[in-house]
Amino acid sequence: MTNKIILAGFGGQGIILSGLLLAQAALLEGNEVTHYPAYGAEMRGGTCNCSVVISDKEISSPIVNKPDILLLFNQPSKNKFEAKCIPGAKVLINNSLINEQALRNDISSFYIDATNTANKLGNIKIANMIMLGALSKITGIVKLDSLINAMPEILSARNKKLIDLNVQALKEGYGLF
Amino acid sequence: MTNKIILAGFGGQGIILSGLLLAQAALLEGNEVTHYPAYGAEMRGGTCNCSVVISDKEISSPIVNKPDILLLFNQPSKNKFEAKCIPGAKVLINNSLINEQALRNDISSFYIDATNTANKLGNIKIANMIMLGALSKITGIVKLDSLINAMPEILSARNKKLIDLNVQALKEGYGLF
Amino acid sequence: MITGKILYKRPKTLKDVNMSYCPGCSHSLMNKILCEIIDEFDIQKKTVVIAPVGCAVLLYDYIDCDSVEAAHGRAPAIATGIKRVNPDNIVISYQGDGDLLSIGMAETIHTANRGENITVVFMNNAVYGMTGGQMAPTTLVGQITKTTPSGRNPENEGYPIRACELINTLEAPYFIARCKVTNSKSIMQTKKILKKAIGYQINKKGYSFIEILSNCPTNWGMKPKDSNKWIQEVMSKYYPVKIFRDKGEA
Amino acid sequence: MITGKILYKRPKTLKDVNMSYCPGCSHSLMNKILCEIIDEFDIQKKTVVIAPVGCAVLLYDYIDCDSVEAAHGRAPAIATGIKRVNPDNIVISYQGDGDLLSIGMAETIHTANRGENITVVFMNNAVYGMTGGQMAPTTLVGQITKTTPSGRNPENEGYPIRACELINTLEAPYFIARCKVTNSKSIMQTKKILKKAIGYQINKKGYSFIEILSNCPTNWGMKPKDSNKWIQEVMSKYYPVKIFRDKGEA
Amino acid sequence: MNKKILMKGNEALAEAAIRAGCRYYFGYPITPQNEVPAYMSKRLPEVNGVFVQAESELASINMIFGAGACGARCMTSSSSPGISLMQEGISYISGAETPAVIVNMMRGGPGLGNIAPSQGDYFQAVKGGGHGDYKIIVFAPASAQEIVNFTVLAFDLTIKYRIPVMILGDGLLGQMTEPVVLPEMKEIQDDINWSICRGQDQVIIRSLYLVPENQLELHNLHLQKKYRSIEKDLNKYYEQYNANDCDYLIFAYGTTARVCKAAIDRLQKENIKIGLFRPISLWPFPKEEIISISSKIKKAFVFEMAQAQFEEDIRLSFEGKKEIKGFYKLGGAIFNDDEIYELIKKNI
Amino acid sequence: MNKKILMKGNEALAEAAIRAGCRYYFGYPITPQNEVPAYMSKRLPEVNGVFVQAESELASINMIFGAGACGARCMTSSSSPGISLMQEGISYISGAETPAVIVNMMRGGPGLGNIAPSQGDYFQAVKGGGHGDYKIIVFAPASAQEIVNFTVLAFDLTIKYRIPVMILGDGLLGQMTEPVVLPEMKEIQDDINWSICRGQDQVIIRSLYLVPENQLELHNLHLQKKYRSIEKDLNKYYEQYNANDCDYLIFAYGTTARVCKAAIDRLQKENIKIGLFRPISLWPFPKEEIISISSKIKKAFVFEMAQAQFEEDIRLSFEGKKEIKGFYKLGGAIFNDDEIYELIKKNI
Amino acid sequence: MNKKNNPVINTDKCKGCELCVSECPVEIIAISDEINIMGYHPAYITDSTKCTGCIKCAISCPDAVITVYREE
Amino acid sequence: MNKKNNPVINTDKCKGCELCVSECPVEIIAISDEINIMGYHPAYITDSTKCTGCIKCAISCPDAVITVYREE
Ligand SMILES: Cc1ncc(C[n+]2csc(CCOP(=O)(O)OP(=O)(O)O)c2C)c(N)n1
Ligand SMILES: Cc1ncc(C[n+]2csc(CCOP(=O)(O)OP(=O)(O)O)c2C)c(N)n1
Ligand code: SF4
Ligand code: SF4
Ligand code: SF4
Ligand code: SF4
Ligand code: SF4
Ligand code: SF4
Ligand SMILES: [Mg+2]
Ligand SMILES: [Mg+2]
Repeated sequence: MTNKIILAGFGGQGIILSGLLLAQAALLEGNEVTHYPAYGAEMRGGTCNCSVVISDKEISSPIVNKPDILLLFNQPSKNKFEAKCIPGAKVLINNSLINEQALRNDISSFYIDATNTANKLGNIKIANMIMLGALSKITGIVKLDSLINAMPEILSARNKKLIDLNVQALKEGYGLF
Repeated sequence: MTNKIILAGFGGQGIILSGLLLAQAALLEGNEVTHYPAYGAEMRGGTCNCSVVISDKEISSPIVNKPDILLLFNQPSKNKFEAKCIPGAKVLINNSLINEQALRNDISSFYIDATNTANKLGNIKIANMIMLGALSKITGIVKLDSLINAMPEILSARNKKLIDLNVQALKEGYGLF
Repeated sequence: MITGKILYKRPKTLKDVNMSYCPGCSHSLMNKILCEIIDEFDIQKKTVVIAPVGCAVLLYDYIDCDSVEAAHGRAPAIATGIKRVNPDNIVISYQGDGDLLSIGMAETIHTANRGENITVVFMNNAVYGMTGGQMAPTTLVGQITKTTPSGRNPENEGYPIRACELINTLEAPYFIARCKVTNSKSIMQTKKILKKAIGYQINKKGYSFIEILSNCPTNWGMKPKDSNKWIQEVMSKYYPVKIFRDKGEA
Repeated sequence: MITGKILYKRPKTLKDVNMSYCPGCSHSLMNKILCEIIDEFDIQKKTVVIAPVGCAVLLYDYIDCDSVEAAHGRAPAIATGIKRVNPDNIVISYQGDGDLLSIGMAETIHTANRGENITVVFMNNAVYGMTGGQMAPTTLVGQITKTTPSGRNPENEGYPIRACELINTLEAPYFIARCKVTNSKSIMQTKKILKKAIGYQINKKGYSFIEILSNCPTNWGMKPKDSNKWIQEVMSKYYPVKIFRDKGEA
Repeated sequence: MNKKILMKGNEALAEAAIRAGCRYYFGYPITPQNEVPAYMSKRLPEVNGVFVQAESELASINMIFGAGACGARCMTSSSSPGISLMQEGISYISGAETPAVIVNMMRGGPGLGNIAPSQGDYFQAVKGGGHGDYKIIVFAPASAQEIVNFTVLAFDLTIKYRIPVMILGDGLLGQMTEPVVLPEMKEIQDDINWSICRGQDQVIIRSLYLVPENQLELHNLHLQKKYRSIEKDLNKYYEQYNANDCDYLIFAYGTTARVCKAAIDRLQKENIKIGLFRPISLWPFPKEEIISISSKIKKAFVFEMAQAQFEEDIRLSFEGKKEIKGFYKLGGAIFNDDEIYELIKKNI
Repeated sequence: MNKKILMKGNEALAEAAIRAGCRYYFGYPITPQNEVPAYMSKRLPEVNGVFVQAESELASINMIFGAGACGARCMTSSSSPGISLMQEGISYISGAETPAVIVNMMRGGPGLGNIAPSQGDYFQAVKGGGHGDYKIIVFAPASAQEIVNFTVLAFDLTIKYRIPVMILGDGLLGQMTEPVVLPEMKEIQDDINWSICRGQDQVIIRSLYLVPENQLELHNLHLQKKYRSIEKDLNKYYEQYNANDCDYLIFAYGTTARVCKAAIDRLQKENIKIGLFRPISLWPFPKEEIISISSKIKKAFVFEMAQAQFEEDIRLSFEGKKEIKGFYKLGGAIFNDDEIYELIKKNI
Repeated sequence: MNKKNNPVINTDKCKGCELCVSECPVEIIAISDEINIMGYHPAYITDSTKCTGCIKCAISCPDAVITVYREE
Repeated sequence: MNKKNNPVINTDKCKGCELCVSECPVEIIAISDEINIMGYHPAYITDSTKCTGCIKCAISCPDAVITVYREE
């Protein structure tokens, strides 16, 4: 079983980080994983996305051109990626920032009020964790526990103090569905 | 008919210049010519030599490894080149600076007191012209007149004032044989 | 529609597009100022801006003038090539500190030394912006960057280089100044100085070097306002804002 | 056989071979002086001389120390690599004006700026010796060279660069001096200064830059004596002989 | 066994270098390999190593020339434009025979191009972008784990043969995060009695040999002899994927080869007998093996993110014996498995 | 017809450049091509041209990038190590498509090597020593007269195709003096409406195309299309010497080819049917012609002053159809006709 | 002297850098809670009637998204 | 104080640059008419008895071909 996931949004929304957390969690569960950021122009701003592949066997291509799971954090990402996913794909949409109209009817769209929920939790930056929590619940691709266990590996050198907040956000997202 | 000539001596003895004058004279007589200096290390001092090829047809290789005519201006050159020339070669030796002992008996050696003669004419630097004058007489490879006519082309930008002196030296060398 | 006399509007030479610089970045500001000056001299059609390798690499997407995109550090050499062919065009070499003072040090000094009649706009933001915040030659002692994780240590990395002072040892340059753009007042002063420099070029006076103490809110990890405050309070202590040489006034 | 007390003899570190420099060339002299100093400090086995690309490229054929032959202009970078690996070795970067100030400008300034604990011996002979006498960055105004056939014209070629003055704008260097070697007296003074510089290196004080006003009789088209006279009378007017900085004395 | 951890290709490379005994890093920032200097600047001081951010790639390559002259395990890294600037230095280091590990995480060219993955520097790496006759060992890993393994090997080989060793990756390999197992920290005992700073008789590290016939020619013949023996020693670095009993064989390396595997899996399900031959060392090139395998197939395909560069070496091995069809992606564009699948289907 | 005058290769080249309309020269001294800048520094001011001695080869190549961006006929010259330093710049100029004539009078390598004639930079010139996929036109003249002719052509082609054109000579060709006939001074009327400084709408000279798929890939495809059309246009630059009805054919270029001719003359006197095929343009390589001639001979010989660089292109053309035997001189050593004669005798 | 001034911020293109905010001598520029299409919180004019037309905001706006008009 | 000094020039290796000549305070160094094996006119000592042992000649000889001895 191989899952091909794309996470996409603005720079600054923690897209890359959440992709890494997802990969780490999947690794903890014994999977093969790859994570590849579309690092784009050598500059700030603009859109930002990354591909995560999770599989039970060796992963040949780390590039995802037709995702089966999509996490969309802002409107431009939806415009760009919705059309690319395979029929039957699961599409998680941060509808704090994205209008709800799905353009395709052969996919399953899930709406998560991630940014607003994050705001309520006191930090707009943890919208990414809300999304991941929801992902765990919706797809079962990784367990919530794995995400939580993966946290220290990924945040270690960075904002360790924020781990608790992030875990809370994961749970919140998980609880939304 | 192709002649392969090497002129060799110290840096500063006007070796390259006399090679060029010889080539120019031969060109004036309607020959094909090449002149190739062994420019050696990117520095002053040491030995210095050049190859001149004169032919009535297109010249393929400008490099002379077995000369049929040799002009030797100092002892190290003699040591280096005498062994390389073909049997029957004509070897002109500046015996102001070179001891007279020929190492081979299958070549024709000609001794020219060039440096001393030049000194007498008032300029040690025109020993090269004495040698060329002698060359003209001994080998007939170029006419004395051609050498004289070639002079302005070669010396033009340099020491035009010295042309007369150089011509005198050519004649002097020519007259030695 | 709003009407009335326009007190300030976007300069004509600045294209009507979003500049991809980060919010509050001095690059945006200086691109704008350059365009204002080009408009005021009415030299849009004869100006050539050399885009550096650095955050300003897409300069030509914002400034509507002929442009050549240089290799990293070589903008002054390219400017030399252009100016020698077309002495009547106005050539502006716009460069960051990594570009101008690190990899391009030799070209910077030799172009200044030849006194090429060009204008160099030097955006000193004490960091490599485009590549994500590594140490620049102008990074201050103690400043933390991606490649000086414990702060710049002069024992290992040496001291920040003062470009104006360096260039001021050369004979040929005509005009050398260091400016800042931390508020509207200093922006106005800077504009005056840069305009003077370009005026000198128009009048074939020779080489000008205008250093701008610039911010990089993103890589400094500061809000734009704080970054300008840091320039004011820290950076300009080490890099004094002043006119180093003005042969036109001498 | 001659016997007696030896008042002066060829230094031990100078190999018993003919140096292929031209008669009277300052390179020969400075190779010799370096060897004298190396002998006096007894550091032959721990000294590394970096040979430049220039007339001194065969340095290691004359000076009997470990040596690396650099690419043109890159001697200071190589010296940095060596010194960072072996801080206890004595590393001397010996370079001509083309090498050090033209193609190697960036490496020269940045190595000085990092304050690498090395000694740079800068042979300023106002010309490219090895390649047959082209203009150097230090060629004087009006000086005729192979590539300035009507004399160096500042309008086209800029002004001669003063290396010590340039490097003196940097914080890190420990010792900066310009010397000449035009007669026995100035040779002695120069030796004293260079010895001080190497002493500083031995004591881990940091970077020294010692410029030597040098001749190139061959490409200047002068007799050695006249070339030294020209240094005395013309060259040292533009390039003042002095100690620019000595942190050891400060 | 050490534990599998997630690491970005660039960081895995940096850590592997340190575990392979690298204590001297000189480099200049450039995307997509900035994680290497960033990592080194933090990590090297912890192991008493030296990190210097050079003023340019010219300085970097010459700093490792100096460090290498001391027999040190040293490294620099960059990406395409920066590697171009190192060509003179690489030629010097080759001539002077000092150790050096050079990393090129290739990006789209020519010129400034972009920062997307590319394989456009194949010729430069393998044929020699600098002047004169020299060769460098070139490894093209295809995963973070291979980056680790071949970085370690690179240091051993550069010391053993005194030849520059290049790790030729690309933006994707540098930026991708994958699980890796890191080796233990290596104890170094290098035989470097040819190097400077050992307090012995004079050692000269040089590449100038003024007299052609009896100096530089001999030196070159010595280098060529060394190259021939390296070719003999290092002929086993390639991977075959379903390559036995194939009608069709794909030749690809690095990132491209990975994507090809995905396409091969699909094609095999349709009973198309197709496999992959992936050289890992690009110089020495596994020519013998390719010659022998070429006789067993009907047709070969080459995929590369460059215009028929790698393909030339395949052609030189095939010598016209079988048909070769090449497909190229240029300017930082990457093949995806669907495309490869389609292209193969159309061309068999 | 103009009169035959004696000129050194380097000076003939410089004068030919001026007569071809070159008014901008930027360069840095290096043996064995120092006569080029020396000549230019004197001659250019006489024709209102500009001579700038750059601070380095890096500066030179970027100065001609700037001058070329203005559509100017401009030139730089150097020798092997200096050309290595230009590789980044050549890649940029290729990407930005500006005109540039670049002279490389090759010397012995690798590294500082020596200043004797060599052909060791063949790969660098022909395969691309810089990063990314690009090609430059490379001419390899074999006499002072050809230096003149191909320098003139180089300027026309660099303007026509906006591609760097390299004159690839060597120390011998640069230093040798031969008779040449110089062309008249050319009147220039170049169509340069793509260039900057024309007071029109914005012109951008760039090589950055950030988005791979719809920018840099397209740009590369455009470049490749241009290269294919140049290959079609320039397929006639080669010389055949006694090449009809041969059993054996020597492949060689430049200086080496000249020496081969002397050997061929001797061998033919002994009724050995041997000839010479000499490519003059090394890229585009006269591949079609070589393929067709390869079918008519028994065996081929390659002579070059390098280690099997040029030979690779011959092999790529032959595709194994006939035996090829290569002979190499390295490090600035030159073949002489006796040697070639002996080698052929021993190997037929 | 009592002509009305009108500072106009192009909200779509404002990057919310706040540099104009502190420049305004009459403190009539504030940052919005809304997010614009670029994802930034743009600046807006709280009370244009107080504007003195000093153009300090416009001068200091890096992205040149402020235009200042004076009623004629 | 009346010890004899002995300046010795290695004539084979002297390049005839003449730099020692003008250094000698007692003017006892001259240039020979002969040519040595390197092709140069070497310096020689005209009257070593006058030598003061000041070693100025040796210091200024670029090629280090002068040795100065003092009788013991
Ligand atoms: C030869 C080369 N080396 C390195 C780079 C990578 N690079 C791009 S921009 C940059 C530095 C930019 O810093 P700076 O010049 O200070 O400009 P800023 O982005 O700060 O304005 C570097 C190192 C490159 N493109 N080319
Ligand atoms: C990259 C490169 N460019 C140019 C040269 C040619 N070159 C050799 S020495 C030299 C200049 C030497 O001048 P300088 O450094 O002043 O030393 P000098 O010979 O005067 O002592 C040059 C340009 C080279 N070897 N390598
Ligand atoms: S990274 Fe820094 S310099 Fe670059 S655009 Fe952003 S703020 Fe400006
Ligand atoms: S050319 Fe000049 S610098 Fe070089 S050795 Fe001769 S005199 Fe000395
Ligand atoms: S013009 Fe002046 S007063 Fe008006 S909004 Fe701008 S800064 Fe405030
Ligand atoms: S300065 Fe300009 S970009 Fe910044 S907040 Fe104000 S209007 Fe917006
Ligand atoms: S030691 Fe002094 S006195 Fe004696 S020869 Fe030398 S310079 Fe003259
Ligand atoms: S200084 Fe030395 S080399 Fe020169 S003439 Fe005197 S002894 Fe000879
Ligand atoms: Mg910067
Ligand atoms: Mg010099």
